[in-house]
Amino acid sequence: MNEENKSGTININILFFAKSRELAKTSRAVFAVEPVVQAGQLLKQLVDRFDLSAISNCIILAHNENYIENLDEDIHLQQADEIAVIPPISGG
Amino acid sequence: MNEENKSGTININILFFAKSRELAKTSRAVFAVEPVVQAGQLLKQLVDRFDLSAISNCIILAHNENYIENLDEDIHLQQADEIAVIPPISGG
Amino acid sequence: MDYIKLVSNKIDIQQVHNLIVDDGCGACSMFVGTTRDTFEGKKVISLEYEAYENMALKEMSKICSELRTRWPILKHIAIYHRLGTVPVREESVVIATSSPHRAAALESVSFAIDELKSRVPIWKKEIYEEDPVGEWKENKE
Amino acid sequence: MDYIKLVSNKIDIQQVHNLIVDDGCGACSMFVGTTRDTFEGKKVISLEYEAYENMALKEMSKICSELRTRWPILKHIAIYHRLGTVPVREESVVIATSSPHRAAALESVSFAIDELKSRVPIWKKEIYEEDPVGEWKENKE
Repeated sequence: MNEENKSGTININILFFAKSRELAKTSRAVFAVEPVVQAGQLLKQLVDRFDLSAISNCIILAHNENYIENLDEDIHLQQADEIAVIPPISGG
Repeated sequence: MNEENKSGTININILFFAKSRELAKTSRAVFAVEPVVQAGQLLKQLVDRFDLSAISNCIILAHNENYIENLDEDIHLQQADEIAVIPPISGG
Repeated sequence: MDYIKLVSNKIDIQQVHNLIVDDGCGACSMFVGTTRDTFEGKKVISLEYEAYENMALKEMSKICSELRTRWPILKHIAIYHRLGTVPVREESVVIATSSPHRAAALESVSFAIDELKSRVPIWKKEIYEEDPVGEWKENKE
Repeated sequence: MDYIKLVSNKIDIQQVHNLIVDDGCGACSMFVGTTRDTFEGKKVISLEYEAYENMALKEMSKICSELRTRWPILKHIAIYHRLGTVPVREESVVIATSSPHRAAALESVSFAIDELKSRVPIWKKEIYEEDPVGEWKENKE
């Protein structure tokens, strides 16, 4: 788990909820990514890889349980970090 | 109960609550009054008769379970009508 | 439905909630007034409530009508007030409303407790540890 | 005290009230969200809730901090959210606060349910009588 893979990418954990879980057909996946990546780029990669295009415009991401407010910002990732795919919420 | 007394007055029921009940030393009394009387006049008579001067400035009256909004108005009373002496309320 | 009641025993919160919850409603709001243990540094033991009962019920009913005029979406309304001795920590008043959407439920409960305090003929006397004769209170808000 | 919880069974309203009632408080306010039986003419059988649990608890805790900043007078706060299947008429969320005076209790509960709906990662799917696959909802307010 602690070793980087050959291409310089690291493995992070992706969590899927609600509609995104249904589209991805899993609630959890390991995903290889560059350690520094623009949030919007990461979202795009996840949409492509996990068939999320139906909801791509309304997804937001959370990094280690904190919302990523701005898709333009760079995220600094560590091995085993947690990225959650958050479709529109509807608690209450 | 239905007969008017000699002087042309009628008998109404006065109810006392909270501080006014303690000052009047009763929760209920029969009181003889003119059938048409200004609310402010009636209040003054009640204050004098039932030792309510300590709270006379903050009492309001209710006539048959409805607040008398204006002490200048005339009240038209019937035998056995109910006048309540209402000190400042504090429900809730 | 409007549920209006003056009671002499402890009010069961769950029971009042059960009165107003409704299949067609997504929101229930509730205000509970309880007896505080202090007033201006004096230790309060209990409150004694008395009411002009018939008129209090009439005024509580008028508050319900007023709520229904302002928030026609409301489904059920409950206004319970306890009389007699209410020890510290126990409920003196419970107001609850239900509505399909939450704004009406929240706003109406807030409005109703203001109205109740300003127009329903109920009185409370605070009984203090050092002064068992107590003092009649006056709603100021 | 802040009482924050994700639960999988029916929420006991009286029990939540008992958590927040306090000797020094005269006011408790409570909001209860329940499952409605209809949505746009379709008959709803139940709601299915799921949460990003750790993050949801974190966000609920942030809401408590926010409430205490805005209303420092608040004594206790309880935010309970149910997960899994919630049948029509049963509670999905209960928010309750206590305060010496009523304004803070009433306003803070109203604020807290708005915040919860806009930032806590919880999702609900409506299961319809004619469509047991159901539909993921989205908070709009």
